[in-house]
Amino acid sequence: MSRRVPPAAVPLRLLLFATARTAVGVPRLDWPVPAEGRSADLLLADVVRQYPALRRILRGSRLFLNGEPLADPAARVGPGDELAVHPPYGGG
Amino acid sequence: MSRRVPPAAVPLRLLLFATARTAVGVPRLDWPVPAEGRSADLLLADVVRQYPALRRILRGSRLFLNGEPLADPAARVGPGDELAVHPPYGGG
Amino acid sequence: MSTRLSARPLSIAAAHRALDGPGLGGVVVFVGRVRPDPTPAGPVVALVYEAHAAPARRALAELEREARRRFGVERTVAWHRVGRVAVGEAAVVVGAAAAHRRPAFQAARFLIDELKRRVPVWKERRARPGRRPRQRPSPRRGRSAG
Amino acid sequence: MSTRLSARPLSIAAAHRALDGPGLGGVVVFVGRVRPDPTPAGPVVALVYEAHAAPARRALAELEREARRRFGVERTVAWHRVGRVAVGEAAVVVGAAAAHRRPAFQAARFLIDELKRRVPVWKERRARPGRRPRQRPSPRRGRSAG
Repeated sequence: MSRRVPPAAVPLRLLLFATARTAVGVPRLDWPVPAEGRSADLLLADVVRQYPALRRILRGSRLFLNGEPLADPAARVGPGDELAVHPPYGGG
Repeated sequence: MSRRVPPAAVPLRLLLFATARTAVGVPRLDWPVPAEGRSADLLLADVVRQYPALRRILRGSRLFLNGEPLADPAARVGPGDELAVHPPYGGG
Repeated sequence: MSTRLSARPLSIAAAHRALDGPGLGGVVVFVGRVRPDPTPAGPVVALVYEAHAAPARRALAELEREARRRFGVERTVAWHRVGRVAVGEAAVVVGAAAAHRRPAFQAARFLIDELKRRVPVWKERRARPGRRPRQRPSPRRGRSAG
Repeated sequence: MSTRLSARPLSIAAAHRALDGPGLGGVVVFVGRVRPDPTPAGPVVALVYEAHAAPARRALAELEREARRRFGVERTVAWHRVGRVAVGEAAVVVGAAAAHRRPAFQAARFLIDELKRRVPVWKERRARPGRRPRQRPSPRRGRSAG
């Protein structure tokens, strides 16, 4: 498991769409994150440990941080951030 | 000039569209035609003698006989027929 | 299947209704409007369309049959105005509906391209409202609409 | 330029109005309607669309800018429904207007193709009215509309 740090009072908000929502069961999760932040991929690894069905979904998904595409999955995310999981789009 | 035959009581109707109409000045002409008929190209040659401006138009036009495309310009046309001159189309 | 050669305004809403039907998930409509193109006598204010009516209707119907056969679309529209059509008004409306979008796009494009090639319709430009100063037949490659 | 992500029905007439303008001789509108595709629980009666709203709006606006830049069209429409959309209703309306038809066709085709690839919208199928028997997320290549 990861090193233990006290979570910040303000969590990170995880937005889960379509198959990601189905895998987790809810459309959003408030996820604890240390005040100094954590890399997005490590944070999602924590989420996957709790929701294993999400692992396969994440492989085909794009990530958005605060509404913008997150090119680097190792980027640091922190309290108050909104991290969205976008499975393949299905509009139209 | 062509050989003289008495025209039938019923003429051929010539329909003139777009530039063909402009060249002749009217949208239709009732043209005398022998009772036994006459080939379309010879008949149109008669028309061109009277309306020389039509010559150039005819070169770029299609002919329709009684509403159907006339593939063979030497086909025989006769009294009561409707021969239409279709310059290049300009719909849309 | 809906062909029309009409002296009255073409209803775009009616075209969409004619293309509606169960399972028709993809609908494409093309509208060709009269443009105020410049002429020596001022901008075009209207086009006057004339048609050789019976062959024009047959050509429209044949285009629709061919579009259905080639692209598998289920419903089509091929409508053309005749008479005076003011700037901004629709001179032509074509469209196609199918389960999916690709054949609908292909068929709509086919219908307007081939309509211009094959349907005996001609236009004259009018540069001033209500008047007919002199004959201005449509040039060979005239395209003041669509 | 007109983007819309709307829980209310999309008006096709409004799309055509948004594409109207002086000199715009060629207008192409694509409508994607919900199809009653078969499912194990019976035919689809509705699709429920969800969107990640802010990025979806931005993606629609970016598509329009790109369509204008690439094809030189003057007006565009890129509208998508969210929420429950019944069979037969329009889930998506895109369109483009230009002086001539070719760029209008190209831009409309580009808008719907790229909308499907780039805009964060997802659908779930509903096979029975009003009920939500179990989660049926949109499959990777699901295309019950358009």
